[in-house]
Amino acid sequence: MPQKHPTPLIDELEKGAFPSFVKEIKRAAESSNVQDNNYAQDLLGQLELSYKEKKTHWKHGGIVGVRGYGSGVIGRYSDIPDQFPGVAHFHTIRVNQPGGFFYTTEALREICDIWDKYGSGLTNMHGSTGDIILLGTKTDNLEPVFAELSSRGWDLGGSGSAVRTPSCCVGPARCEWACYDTLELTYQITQRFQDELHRPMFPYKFKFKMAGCAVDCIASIARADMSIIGTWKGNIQIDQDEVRNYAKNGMDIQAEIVDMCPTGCMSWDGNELKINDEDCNRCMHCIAKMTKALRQGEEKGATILLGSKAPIVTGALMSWVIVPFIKLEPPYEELFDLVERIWEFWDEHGKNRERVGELIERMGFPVFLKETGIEPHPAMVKEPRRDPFFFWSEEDVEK
Amino acid sequence: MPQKHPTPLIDELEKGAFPSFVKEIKRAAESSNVQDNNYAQDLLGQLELSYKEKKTHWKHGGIVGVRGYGSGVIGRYSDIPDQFPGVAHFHTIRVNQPGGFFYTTEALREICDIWDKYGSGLTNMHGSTGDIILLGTKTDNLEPVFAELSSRGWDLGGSGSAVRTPSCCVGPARCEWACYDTLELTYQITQRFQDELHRPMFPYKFKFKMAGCAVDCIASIARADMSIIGTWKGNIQIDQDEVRNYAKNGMDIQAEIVDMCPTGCMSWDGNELKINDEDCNRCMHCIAKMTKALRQGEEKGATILLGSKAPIVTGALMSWVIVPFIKLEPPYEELFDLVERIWEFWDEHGKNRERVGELIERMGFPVFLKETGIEPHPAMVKEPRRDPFFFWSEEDVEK
Amino acid sequence: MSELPQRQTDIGPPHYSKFLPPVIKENYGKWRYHEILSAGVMVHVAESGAKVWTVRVASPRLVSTDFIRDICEIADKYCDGHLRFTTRHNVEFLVSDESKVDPLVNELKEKGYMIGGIGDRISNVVHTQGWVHCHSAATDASGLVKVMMDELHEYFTEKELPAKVRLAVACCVNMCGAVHCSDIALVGVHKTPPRIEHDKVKNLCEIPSTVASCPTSAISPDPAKKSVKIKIEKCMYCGNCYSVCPAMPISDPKNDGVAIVVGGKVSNLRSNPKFSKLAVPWLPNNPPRWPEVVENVKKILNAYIEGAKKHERLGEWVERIGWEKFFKVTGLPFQLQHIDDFTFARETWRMAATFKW
Amino acid sequence: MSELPQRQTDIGPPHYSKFLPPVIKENYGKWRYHEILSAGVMVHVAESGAKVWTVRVASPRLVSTDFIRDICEIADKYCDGHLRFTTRHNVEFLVSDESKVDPLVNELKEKGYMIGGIGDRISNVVHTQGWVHCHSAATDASGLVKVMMDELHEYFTEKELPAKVRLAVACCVNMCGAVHCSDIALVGVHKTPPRIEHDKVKNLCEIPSTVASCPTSAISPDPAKKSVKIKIEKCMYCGNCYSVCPAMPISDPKNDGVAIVVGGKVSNLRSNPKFSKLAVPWLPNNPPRWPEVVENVKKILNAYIEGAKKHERLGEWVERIGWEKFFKVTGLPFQLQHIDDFTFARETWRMAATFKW
Ligand code: SRM
Ligand code: SRM
Ligand code: SRM
Ligand code: SRM
Ligand code: SF4
Ligand code: SF4
Ligand code: SF4
Ligand code: SF4
Ligand code: SF4
Ligand code: SF4
Ligand code: SF4
Ligand code: SF4
Repeated sequence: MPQKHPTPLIDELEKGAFPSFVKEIKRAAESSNVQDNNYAQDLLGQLELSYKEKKTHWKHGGIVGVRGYGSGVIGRYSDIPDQFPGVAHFHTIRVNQPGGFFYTTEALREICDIWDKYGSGLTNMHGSTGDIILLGTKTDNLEPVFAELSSRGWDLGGSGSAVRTPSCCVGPARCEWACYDTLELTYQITQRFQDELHRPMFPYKFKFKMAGCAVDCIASIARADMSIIGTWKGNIQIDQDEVRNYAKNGMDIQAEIVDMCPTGCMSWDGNELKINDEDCNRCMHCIAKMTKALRQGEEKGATILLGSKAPIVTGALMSWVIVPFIKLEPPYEELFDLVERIWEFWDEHGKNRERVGELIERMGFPVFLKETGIEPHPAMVKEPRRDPFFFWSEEDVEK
Repeated sequence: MPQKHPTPLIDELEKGAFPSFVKEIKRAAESSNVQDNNYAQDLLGQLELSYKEKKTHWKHGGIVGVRGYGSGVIGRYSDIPDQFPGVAHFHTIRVNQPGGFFYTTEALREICDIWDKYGSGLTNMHGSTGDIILLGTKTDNLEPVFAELSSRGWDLGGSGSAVRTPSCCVGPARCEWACYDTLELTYQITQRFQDELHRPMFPYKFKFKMAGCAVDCIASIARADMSIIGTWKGNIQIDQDEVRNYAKNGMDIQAEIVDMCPTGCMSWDGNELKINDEDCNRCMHCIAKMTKALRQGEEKGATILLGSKAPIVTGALMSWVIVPFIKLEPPYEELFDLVERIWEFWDEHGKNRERVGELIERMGFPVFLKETGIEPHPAMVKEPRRDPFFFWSEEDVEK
Repeated sequence: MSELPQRQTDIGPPHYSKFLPPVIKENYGKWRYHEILSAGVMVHVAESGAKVWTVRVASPRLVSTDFIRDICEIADKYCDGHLRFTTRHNVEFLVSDESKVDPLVNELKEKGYMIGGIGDRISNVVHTQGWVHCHSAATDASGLVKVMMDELHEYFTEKELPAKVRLAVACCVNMCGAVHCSDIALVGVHKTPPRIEHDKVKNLCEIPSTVASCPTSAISPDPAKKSVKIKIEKCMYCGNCYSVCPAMPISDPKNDGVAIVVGGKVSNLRSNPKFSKLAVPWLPNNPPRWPEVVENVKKILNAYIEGAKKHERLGEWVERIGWEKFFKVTGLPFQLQHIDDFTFARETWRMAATFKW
Repeated sequence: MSELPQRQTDIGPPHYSKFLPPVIKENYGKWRYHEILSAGVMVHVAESGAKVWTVRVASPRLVSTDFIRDICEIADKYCDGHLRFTTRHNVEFLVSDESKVDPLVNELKEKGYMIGGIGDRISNVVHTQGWVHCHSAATDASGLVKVMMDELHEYFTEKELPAKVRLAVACCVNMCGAVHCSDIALVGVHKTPPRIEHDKVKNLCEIPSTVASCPTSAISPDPAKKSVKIKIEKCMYCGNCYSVCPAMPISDPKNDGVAIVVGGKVSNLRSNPKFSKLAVPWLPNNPPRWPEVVENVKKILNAYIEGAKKHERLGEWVERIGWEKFFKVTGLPFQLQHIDDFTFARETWRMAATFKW
């Protein structure tokens, strides 16, 4: 199908070295695989208009979905459907990605085929929460897409006030630093909380992100209500020959490693690297830079952190430590139990559109700990409070 | 006069190496210089009772003062005057100390004589704002004390919602690091704002503290609404011979100086000390530790900071930079002008019992800068804001 | 629709094990170390000695099904039908046979794929929907990514940086990207308050939650109009009210624009994860190529390249030299907007007498 | 009263120049360097070569006029009738004639004065009124100073520390001392909410300002009683309502006690000025010698001495080792109270995956 609307402005974005999303939209607009090219054609037109007028032409919200689910579809309508009927409806479908974003080409082609049949032929691989985003279809096609997908083993991801699609770093699949099985845990969490994922019933969204170590390749500390970050106990294992190899191959171990260790717990005499493990905070710097020479300590597990989110309303939060160390092995009951206690607290006290981190900030971290039965631990704070104002309980007071 | 009340508990505080305040109260209770020993006698009795009962026996407040002044006296009454009539009234008088806390013995004796005649014979040398505190007299004696003091050149200090007695470090009087004349500025500020000091008319208290350099021996950054801290421009002057002398005399210049420089702008090769002055933040560490070898840069002046206070109500504040650099030479008109603009802002917007730092926090530092006509400068912040929410003015917006 | 297969619910995603390449399945959890061979190729070595080569190529993320089919074809040829995506939306080809690596690379190059993003470089840009799909967008995300990366692509394909530089773009302050913790990030911002479409408020919005949505309490009920009113001087244009109440559109083509925030990170290496901080409060929305934005991003990146030590992330460099120096070396103007008057005000004001000239 | 002299107003304090010793007047602003000769003696040398020796002695601050007369007598003998006090309430004798230094020191020692406080030592304790004069005191300040310094006096008179250690005591959270920025400080705290004397409220208190005084909004009007009421579970016992409304006494002998805060500083040397942080939330008020308090202070000081590098202030040491380590090396228990749930909560929670075991 030839281009319906002239697009002089966005055509500029076909130029330049980096792969072009405009070219991709044009491909979908022209592809013979895509059953209805009008989606992409009119998307081009409306986008060109947005570029010209410097404003969005999408209407606010609109609740659509598939039967029995409250989440997984983002309804979207053009505010000028007469001009661009192809995107009068342009809903996205969030498909729960497989752990670690691994695919067979067979599976991918299957999804493409379904999407070409019912949708725009455009996708995001992936959304920034982790879903496969199928970008743009009409209300009538939602059920068919879902039937096609789910019958082939795919399910929808989260949206709205629900558990959002959990995601993880590549972890043990292709990384030497994974301190627990991020893919398996992600799978198990997703399965365990299917109901909470598909049927929004929380005060607001709840995201899980699983990182195998403190490098945090899934940005969990910034973007997950619960961030599970692998770590270890025990001494860093040093292969001194390999250390010397790094030195030989030109690494300035003093400057690049020892001087950059945040705790100052390393020393290097030109021959031997020493680590005072008691002072190491497991930041991963030295290990990441000398992966052949250094290995994490042997007792593996994870730290659980809670609460991160974007800046709306009172500024961004990063997740903070609530459980310094937990062993993470199937069936993960200790973790699930903790999650449920946290949700109970949130359910009971959370206001509408209040993320769990905001709630804890409003109610007080100590109150949260008390009500969820988590013991206070110095790892939970960077420093103790500064002001002399704090609460006591009945049992702390002499009558 | 022999001791009126047995004091077994506080007698314990006569023991031990450190000079004893109980001994001092007893001296006043027994001194023949003191006209009325009952003050100190009954203070001993009431204090013993407080030690026994673990509670204070002073009543809340009570407004007393000298004619024409609203400040300078803290009214205080015992809550058990029948038991301790000597301290039924026990008001303190705040006498404005001389700059740098220098005295002649003549002047001190004069004050002692007056106080022995009209008061308890007890003092604090000095109060933590800086005043000479004459500790305990009755209402009827306030006017006489004031007449005696003021006729001899002494005046009262501040209390209540007024300018509080300004104070300063020893500065140029006996310190090689004073970047401006702290004593003279303190004197001039005190004189300039006599009215504001004696007649409370602000929303709350306002304290000035003058420190000659960033060592801040008067704790100005923690305890003054306006903290004036000396600093310089230009390179640190190095006497390399003296540097080598320090090394010779056992100083580990690398560890004690270079490695402790917060900006990492120093280097030492065992013979020569180098400073990259562009990166120096004038913290004073190296200069303080090597006073013979290093001298501040030649262009002297001060940084003005605003807003510190104790933790009530929402946590303590330290003063923060509002003027990165100002030359401070008589007649200090630029400074006084700034102070008045700040007070105008405070007067206009401040709530009752709201310190200027709290007000600025409530209204916004940018609003404060705009209304007082101070240009924004990166020195005012440790880091820029994190959230993407900020205000624009009419003139910033395209219509 | 008669031919539709039987729908299933609550089955969750396929188990990942179905999709792992054999070499990965066999060495799962038993990797020993890796080596970065070039900007776009690395090899991971397992305890067993087995190896897997990864070849990474850039993706615009917004891709057509035909794009996916193309990469599938390549994966079939070199990777036994396996591939993965990264957490930053690049495509990774996983090769277990060393002899296939160079041919794969060559074919990718021939077909015009951009290979790179591994190591101390700029990788793909985490970003959001923008004018392509979101009602809330103050700018376009994909466009900004494209124009930035067109300028910076050499840092993806070859040139090394002191450390990884993570870019992100969010089209509004909801920040669906990772803008709040990125080395350099763009965020679409408004500069004017929402307009109230009073006639629509009563149908579309719940008044109490609209009032509650405002972080600065600028909104109050307007009972006469059965609507709400805004105290304009309190509004900081966050748009949260619009998220809750569609009758309060905030988009304003003349004044919407792009802010640049810098110095964030999420990794724990060396220093703690950091929030991004405001570098440039507003640049004009100047599509299709936003030259002012690109220029300022380059200014910041160049200052970083010039000043940072090896392994030092952008935020670590700035913290070492000090923010006052950052404004000096980048030449960016320091404005009232840089000064926090909100949640972190106390923490960010300079409560010290020390700073650099 | 007939003999009273004519009062004057608004004259301000005497000009300092009237009180400066001649050597200081002559070398005012022209000092070149100083040397610390012993724990209590230092010499300042002027550009001109002139010297002034300072001999510092401790004072309990709460002193009788006879104490002042005593030191005046000494100053007459050795210092031509001049002396000064320090900002921490010590007495300084200023000697311009070297030959008088030793005799002065000897006489001071003979008379039982405590000489010291100069250099990397513990100097005098900034403190407040306590039960001696304040209605608000949750503990006694002078008593706490005395019992602490009795234990620590060797650090005043001789023993050196890694750096200066500044102690402070405040008898209530108004913190008239410098507690909020001290190396180790004590503050009197309450543990139970104020009691409302309803019959007195209407005479003594203004209801709106009483309500407004509460940082946690625990107080609300009680119109029936023409008084106020307190939501007990919101009260954090700060006593600010009592400052504003005398009919709300908060003192509670059984539960009032002493908190220890540590790690603050005001100097800008090396690190920025720092707030003190909570080390021990509550110890019993156990006059006359508060053994629990003294013991805990020593525990903290000893851990610091053990662990700190030369020139490192207590807060700098703790920040180097980490607060989690601080609790470990001091053996102090970490409690719910240590966790901020107020102004600085966000800043102080550990938003990082790094900490020490
Ligand atoms: C599709 C996606 C952007 C993308 O291009 O990838 C997205 C798109 C939207 N986000 Fe998001 N968010 C997406 C990931 C995020 C992330 C990143 C993450 O999950 O890692 C964040 C920041 C982390 C966080 O959760 O705070 C994020 C923070 C928000 C917020 C702010 C939430 C907050 O509490 O601050 C909103 C506003 C809201 O919830 O009303 C929001 C709302 C929205 C809405 C639903 C718009 C709205 O106001 O209703 C957007 C729909 C756009 C559209 O029309 O398609 N989105 N959103 C991402 C989801 C894809 C996926 O499922 O994989
Ligand atoms: C006498 C003195 C303590 C001492 O023993 O040295 C003192 C004593 C009182 N202070 Fe203070 N303050 C004294 C220095 C301070 C300081 C330190 C300073 O000025 O450097 C502070 C901390 C810095 C600050 O200003 O924030 C201080 C912060 C307070 C506060 C809390 C103010 C706040 O905004 O947080 C109050 C409460 C109030 O104002 O109601 C207060 C109130 C009081 C009152 C008036 C009690 C009251 O609630 O009305 C005390 C009278 C005690 C009495 O009966 O004698 N005092 N007060 C100090 C004044 C002596 C002098 O004039 O030289
Ligand atoms: C493939 C991927 C994981 C995944 O599940 O997809 C991944 C893979 C690796 N990361 Fe990562 N990281 C990946 C996203 C991240 C993220 C998340 C993000 O950017 O949103 C981060 C946090 C960034 C931040 O702090 O803002 C991240 C911060 C790191 C770091 C820390 C860099 C630093 O100095 O702070 C390392 C260690 C290093 O580079 O030495 C690292 C190291 C590695 C290693 C070497 C781990 C290993 O042994 O296999 C992998 C190859 C490195 C490379 O690409 O240079 N990876 N890495 C992600 C690739 C994204 C991409 O396409 O570029
Ligand atoms: C006399 C006095 C000023 C005055 O106007 O009275 C004073 C005098 C000197 N101070 Fe100070 N400081 C005085 C209070 C302070 C204060 C304020 C306070 O404690 O409330 C501080 C800030 C403390 C803090 O940060 O919490 C203070 C922090 C310093 C420092 C910085 C120490 C550090 O490493 O942080 C130095 C530099 C040094 O020691 O190398 C210093 C250095 C000096 C020098 C060497 C300055 C000089 O060249 O003359 C003086 C003698 C040092 C000594 O006593 O060891 N002075 N000094 C004060 C004596 C108080 C006392 O009786 O002990
Ligand atoms: S977070 Fe750690 S385990 Fe996961 S991919 Fe990154 S480096 Fe590997
Ligand atoms: S992991 Fe981090 S803290 Fe531990 S030794 Fe390595 S660099 Fe130092
Ligand atoms: S603040 Fe500076 S100038 Fe003043 S006494 Fe201390 S060191 Fe000297
Ligand atoms: S004054 Fe401070 S920052 Fe400057 S060179 Fe000396 S130690 Fe370094
Ligand atoms: S950042 Fe804002 S505009 Fe962009 S996708 Fe998210 S909600 Fe929509
Ligand atoms: S844009 Fe934000 S600040 Fe302005 S009225 Fe709406 S919610 Fe309030
Ligand atoms: S700290 Fe409290 S109790 Fe002590 S003098 Fe100040 S106001 Fe009074
Ligand atoms: S003590 Fe403090 S928190 Fe409690 S009611 Fe009074 S003002 Fe409020």
